[in-house]
Amino acid sequence: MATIITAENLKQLAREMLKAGYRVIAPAKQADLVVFKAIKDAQEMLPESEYILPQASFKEFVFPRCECILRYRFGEGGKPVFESPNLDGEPPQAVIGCRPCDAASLPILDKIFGWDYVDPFYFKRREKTAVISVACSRAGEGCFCTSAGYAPDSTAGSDILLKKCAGGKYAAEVLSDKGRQLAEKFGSLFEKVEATPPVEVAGLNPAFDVEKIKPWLDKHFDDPLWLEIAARCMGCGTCAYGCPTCHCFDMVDEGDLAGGCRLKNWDTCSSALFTKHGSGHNPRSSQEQRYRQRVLHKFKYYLEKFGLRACVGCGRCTARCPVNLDLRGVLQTIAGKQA
Amino acid sequence: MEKKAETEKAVWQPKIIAFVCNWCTYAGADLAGTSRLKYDAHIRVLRLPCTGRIDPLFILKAFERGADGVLVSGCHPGDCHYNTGNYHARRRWTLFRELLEFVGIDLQRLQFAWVSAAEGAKWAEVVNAMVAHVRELGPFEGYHTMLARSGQTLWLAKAGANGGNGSGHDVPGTQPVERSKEKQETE
Amino acid sequence: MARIGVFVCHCGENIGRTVDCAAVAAAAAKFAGVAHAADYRYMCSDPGQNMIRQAIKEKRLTGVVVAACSPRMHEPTFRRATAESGVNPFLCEMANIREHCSWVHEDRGEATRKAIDLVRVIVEKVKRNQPLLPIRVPVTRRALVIGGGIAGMQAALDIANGGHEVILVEKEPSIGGHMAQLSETFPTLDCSQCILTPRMVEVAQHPRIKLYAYSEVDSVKGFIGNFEVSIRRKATSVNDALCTGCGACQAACPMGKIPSEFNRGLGTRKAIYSPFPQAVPNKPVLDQANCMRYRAAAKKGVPAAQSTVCGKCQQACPIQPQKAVDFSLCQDTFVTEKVGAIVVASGFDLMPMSQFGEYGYGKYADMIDGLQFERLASASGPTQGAIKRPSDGKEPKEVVFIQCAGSRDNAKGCPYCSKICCMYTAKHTMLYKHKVHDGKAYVFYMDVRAAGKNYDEFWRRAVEEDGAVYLRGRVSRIYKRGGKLVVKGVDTLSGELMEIQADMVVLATAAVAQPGAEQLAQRLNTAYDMYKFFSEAHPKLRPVETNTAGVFLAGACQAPKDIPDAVAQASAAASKVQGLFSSQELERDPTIAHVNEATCAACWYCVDVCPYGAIQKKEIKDKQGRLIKLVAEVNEGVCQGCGLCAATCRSKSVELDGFKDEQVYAEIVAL
Amino acid sequence: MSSRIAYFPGCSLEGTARDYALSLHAIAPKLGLQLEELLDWNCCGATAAHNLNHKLSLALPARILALAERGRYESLVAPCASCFHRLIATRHALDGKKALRKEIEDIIEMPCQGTVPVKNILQVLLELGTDKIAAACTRKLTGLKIASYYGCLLVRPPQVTKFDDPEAPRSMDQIIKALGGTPVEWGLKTECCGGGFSMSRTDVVCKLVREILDNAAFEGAEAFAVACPMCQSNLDLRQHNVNQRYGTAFKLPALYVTQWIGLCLGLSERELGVDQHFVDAHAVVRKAFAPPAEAAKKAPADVAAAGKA
Amino acid sequence: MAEAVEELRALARDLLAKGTVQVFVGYGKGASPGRTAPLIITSADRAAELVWDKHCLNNLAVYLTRSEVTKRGKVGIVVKGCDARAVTGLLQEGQVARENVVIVGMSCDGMGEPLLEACGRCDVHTPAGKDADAHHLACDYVIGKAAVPDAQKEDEGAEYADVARIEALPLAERWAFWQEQFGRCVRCYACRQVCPLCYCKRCAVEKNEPQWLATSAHTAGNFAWHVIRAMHLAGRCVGCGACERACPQHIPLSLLNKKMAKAVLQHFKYRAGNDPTAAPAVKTFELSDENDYFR
Repeated sequence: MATIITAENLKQLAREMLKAGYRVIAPAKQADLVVFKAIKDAQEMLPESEYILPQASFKEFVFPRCECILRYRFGEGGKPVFESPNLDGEPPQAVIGCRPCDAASLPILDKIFGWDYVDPFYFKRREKTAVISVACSRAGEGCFCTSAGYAPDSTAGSDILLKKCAGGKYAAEVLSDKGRQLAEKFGSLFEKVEATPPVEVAGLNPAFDVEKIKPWLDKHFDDPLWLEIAARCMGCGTCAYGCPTCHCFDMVDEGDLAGGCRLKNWDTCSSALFTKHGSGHNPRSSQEQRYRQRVLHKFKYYLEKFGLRACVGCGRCTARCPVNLDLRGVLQTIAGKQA
Repeated sequence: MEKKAETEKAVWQPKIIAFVCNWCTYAGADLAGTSRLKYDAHIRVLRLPCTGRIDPLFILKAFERGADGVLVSGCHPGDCHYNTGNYHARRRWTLFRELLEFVGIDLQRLQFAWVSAAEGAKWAEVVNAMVAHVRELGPFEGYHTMLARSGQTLWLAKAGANGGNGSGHDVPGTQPVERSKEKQETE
Repeated sequence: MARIGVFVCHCGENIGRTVDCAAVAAAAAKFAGVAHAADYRYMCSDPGQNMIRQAIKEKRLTGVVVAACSPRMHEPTFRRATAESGVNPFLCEMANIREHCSWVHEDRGEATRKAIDLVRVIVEKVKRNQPLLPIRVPVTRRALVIGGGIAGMQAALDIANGGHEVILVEKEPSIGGHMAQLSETFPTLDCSQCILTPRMVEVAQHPRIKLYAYSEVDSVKGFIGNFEVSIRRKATSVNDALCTGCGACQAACPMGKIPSEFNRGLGTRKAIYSPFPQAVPNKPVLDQANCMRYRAAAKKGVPAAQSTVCGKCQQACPIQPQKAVDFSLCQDTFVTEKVGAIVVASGFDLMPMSQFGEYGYGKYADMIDGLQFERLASASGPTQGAIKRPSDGKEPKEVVFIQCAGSRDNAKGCPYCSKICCMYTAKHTMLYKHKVHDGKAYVFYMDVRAAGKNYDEFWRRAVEEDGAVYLRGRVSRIYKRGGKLVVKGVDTLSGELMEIQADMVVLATAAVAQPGAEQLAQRLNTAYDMYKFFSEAHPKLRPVETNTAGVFLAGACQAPKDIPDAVAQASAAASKVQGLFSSQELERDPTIAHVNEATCAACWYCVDVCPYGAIQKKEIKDKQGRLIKLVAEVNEGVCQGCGLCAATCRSKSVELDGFKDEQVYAEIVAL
Repeated sequence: MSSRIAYFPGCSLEGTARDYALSLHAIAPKLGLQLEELLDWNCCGATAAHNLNHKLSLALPARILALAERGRYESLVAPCASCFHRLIATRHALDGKKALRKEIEDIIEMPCQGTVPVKNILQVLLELGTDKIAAACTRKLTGLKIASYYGCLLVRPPQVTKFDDPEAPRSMDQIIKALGGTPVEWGLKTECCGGGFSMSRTDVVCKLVREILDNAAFEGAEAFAVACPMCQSNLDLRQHNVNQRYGTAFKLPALYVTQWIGLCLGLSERELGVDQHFVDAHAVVRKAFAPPAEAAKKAPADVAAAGKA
Repeated sequence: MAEAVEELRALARDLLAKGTVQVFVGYGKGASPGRTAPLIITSADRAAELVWDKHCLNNLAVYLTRSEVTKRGKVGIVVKGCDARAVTGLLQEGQVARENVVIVGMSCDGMGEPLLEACGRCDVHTPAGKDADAHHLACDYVIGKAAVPDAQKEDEGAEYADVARIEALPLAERWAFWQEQFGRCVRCYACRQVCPLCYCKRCAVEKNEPQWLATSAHTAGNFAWHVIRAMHLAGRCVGCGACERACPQHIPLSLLNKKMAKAVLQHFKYRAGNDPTAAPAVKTFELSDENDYFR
């Protein structure tokens, strides 16, 4: 017993979800770019064949690059009055057509945002978000999910996983209650078949053994390698802001004498300002230290703390990097070294 | 509908911020006062030592504060109290205004004038002309909308000072407030 | 937390009529950080000021905002009041609700709303004001005067007589300048030397004047009150300490054919010489370029001291045992002087005749300029005052004087009027007629500009009594025909073309800046105009100051001037200097710029835009003295507080006290 | 290297100054000058046009410039000083003035970029090189005292012509020197000759020409070198009137610089049109090329004769 | 190009071996075909990793002000004719001491496949060598000779055609266009980080007393940020286009900088990065500067 959905019905699904008041997030064209956007019309949604990875993950729909988390104003006698934005009004949203790697970022993000303090803003959005991912029928130049411990058809984070099969059809693997509810609610669009037809899933040989990374990192906090790799790092945020799992943020108040609001903004450890103290001292004063932090955080600290690495192997950081700083290559080098 | 529009026009008053130098224009404005010349009240003058001290940042900030127009004024070329301050400033503005026009700002909203300490009458003229221009253009909707989209509520304005705009939706968590209501508040 | 006091003034009815002052005070009282708000009929009155003093004490105010008239009117008043009650005066500011509000608006509502805004703005500013202390700069009470002409001498004497030391630097071997070259002076026709030489002697003998003749200013460091000047003393080969100025060396020198600069080439001098008999100091200088011995030595590549060539001057020197003429003194030397003020009196020069192609490029011997005529007419000149023309020494019977030769002539790049030519040409015609009674003097002129006491009368005398023929028109060409210079011009009044067969032509060539004026101005970091004349700080109100604090102007280095004007300006400059010297320290407005050394990117844009050259490069070194980086640094003594640097700085690393970014930002945000 | 030069005769070289043209074309090949007459050339407008209509005075020369550009010439030479002046003045007037140029281009219906430089005959000869000229000579003007007379249009206004010294030009003197002649230092090299008034106000022209003759003769000149048809005709044609009017006895032949060169290149007076002049140049020419001894004998006499009032 | 790269490697090897430079900045192999990555080496034996092909887009001049590079000693650096302009700018503004850098100019027939639009009108295919006069940056070494001729100096019309296209739009459309563009900016600051002329230790946007420019990636903040950045680069931007290439959101940043370059050229007759001895237009003035827009 398996479930099938045709490409046409997938579009129809988007159409009906929009009708039903969903915010539908799908890969779509924006000028010369493929991006995730909240589409207004199902036609905008690109067919699976026309993209491998949108230029950034859909992270910003659960973790906006800039959001107001507190409003305040000064009442009589300058007493502040606080109000917190209410997200209940936010519509339910569905990500259709993302890749398993992006989907896999959600469980990773859940950890940090749901750790000692549960971030209501993140989770409000998270709960309202359903993920219908499409397994990769071909791998991109920069992809290394298989090296990062995932696969072109990983199920992590997806509520429904679609796999391409012959005749413009997808085999739909329902993975969660959220997925089940959707499949029922829009049941007419899915068809049941006896056996799962053969599916096309890209093959991708691992570029390195990820298990070898942490042991080396544990021992090589100070290593010439860092400067050798990172002297050329520009210190911008292109990697972090495209990364599905990067989650650091900064908080600023914007307002005037009468009031204002507190904003939660994306931030990046590549920036010299990230760790700069009020005193002017900066514990990570040079770029190699900052790059080291990035790698250690993703492949050591996060792993130690949450049992997961903060990397899904999408390869965006390398592709987007102005100086083409190659994370996959770096990891290869490290994995190749004797810990 | 018509009527509403009219009343809106009637209630809206332009918010214009002027950056002037201490030695010529500020003194010129003083002279306008001592000569009891009358001009439109919807201008707020900020005093600086020299036009050379005026940073483009000031002007952008003024717009961010909901200004519908900005006026920059100082000593005539050759009269600068600091010899060359206004010449350097002039180069700065020549580029800055072209840039703003390039990104779509109507240069009626950013005007420049040389007003000497002796030109009280000219100051009154310049202000009236400026306010008139801006009245014609109406509120700086474009910029206000951008601010709104960016969740930039002018709380001070909501608290009842001049100007005013709503807050938007681009930045999640800032709630929309419809502009017309705003404007009533301002009166 | 700030505790600001807001005081709203009614100014009688002046503000109260259109602005609801009580309402303004009431509104201000609600502003965050405002601890006290009140309104009063006359804030500037004693009771008004007392209100402020009291409030400051009782309410422990940290800042004061007075909403009243223009700060240009009463800011000093209220800052004083604030200071008197122990709060730094710079924590007091005014909101201008009279000139900028009540007087210019009619609608009470509008005006009141605006007044409230203006007060809010200033309150927000004052919250961020910081106490500022006036900057004190020590003053070295010695002055440098550059140029020993009449202006420089006057300035030097006035300052010295005022009780201060003066360093006087003159580039020629003697002081006296152009005035020493003049025969008589207008409009009195009194002998120039007779009035000048006593002054020169006075300068030479003045106990507080140190004279460096045959010297030039090499470099100037520092700023007002604290200049350090390096002076180049050109080698004279004469030991001043020993020389008595007897002149034996000059008599002995065999090099007799050197054209004399002092006589503008009409006479000759020796290789060792003093320019003229009454020279001060009366010590000769040896001009190495024209001395046989030096030339020979140079050829051989040995020092002149070792050469055996000539040396007649040394032999002739009567001083024993050590001769005053000393060939070992052949290198320029440098002295450094610390001074607190500088008076520039570097004078002017005449446009060279080589610029007058239409007049034969000054190739014709009998065409001379005004100063050359002065030398001809001077009793101490090459002809002992007899008017003889240079080419053949004949007495010229027909002399053409041409005014505005170069002046008021765009084609010669000199559109300005040289101011002195009309008068001295008139004088020349008189001197000529007094000496050559049957001679004819023609003057081609554009206008006669004789504004000045007894000036118009003077030139009329030249026409009416001495019969100079004034022709209003220009001369188009002069060419030589045998012994004559054919002068072709037009008399625009009669409309006739004129052709005069002249024996001699005198060009009143334009007065131009001294060669090297530009470099001097750059050394002093002062402005100069397109004609290389020094620029005054303000054409009307600061005519003797420059835009560089502590540097003053005297005489024709600023623009062409006649003697009385030059002397007057010199005395004015001198009194400015004495004003500056009247106290040990000078107090300056503390609203000046500061650089954040941590963030300065050292792009030097501020250095280049500063109108006062007040920003220098500063080296930051580590403990071992190794250079870490360079940053910009504001010189407190020089900065005038315009803020150009602050706005120019991209990294926002320059802040202007009193108008810091934080203050301006707060003002804008308060609107 | 021979560069293609556009040759613009203008009216005078086809008429009053035929000898100028004659001599120029006679020497050009010998000096390796490649002159090509501009096809379909028109009047430069001379003095007349800019008295009548400013646009016209620009349009006419502009068309000539345009033709030269179309022909892709390296430069445009106008032997007549007046033509030269109109052409270069127009080029200057249109330089950088987009609107005006557009307007003129519309009038002449041709693009006129002002890319081809305009030169007078002296420029062309100097660029050729005085040494080259000297080298080409078969005989020299042994010490003949020649006053170079430039007139008003060759070097003025300086900001337009950008050629030689407007008050005391030297270029022609250099050429004369190269020919073995002795350039005379005199005062009226650029004095007005009366130009176009030759017919209408002969009296004025005579007065002016007299001064020129007088000063030249006084400084010892035996003949003139000129590079302007107008100057030539006034000095040559009017010399006789001057003598009549002022009882002087000037006898100073005025030859085009091209004619002087031609003579030294060994060409005959006829070939160069020297025989067409009013003031007979034969004597002077003979003297110039005669052995020094004879020259010495001859010289002073007529100098003395000249200039006597 | 093949022989050029060998010559380059040899030179780099020599410079490092002899100790003429302690660090050498050039191009190395990229992570994927069709890309190169800046390569920073300190030992002669790595010189072989240097590459030189059609994909050497990055403007390496940016590294001349990076402590990660300069702290290692004297720098040898590879520049294309266009990049040399940036070095010139840095020299003009005292950010680089000529004696502390060995400049290796690479002759270049244009970069990118297809050719970058800017390379089409390049007039410095072959960088100026030792023989250059004082008014040009003289590279210590120049490798190769460009095959393509330098473009003729075309009129500003063609040079600024893309700017003109925007200028031709009605105000409202211009505003809408830029709102959309700026709206996309995520404030990764790649534009600033890769810009050789953005060498400030502390950027204006990083000054938080006061916070003139919002750091938040909302349209208003982005608008102010990009406008001020364009102002700060006016008369300084050498038009290398690094910012635009680096922008992950594909915002046409060059348009702003080119607009300023156009204005500077029109009003002040100045081109940035051409003459190391020239005074940058924005720190001087002329009495005759445009004055018409003042009332």
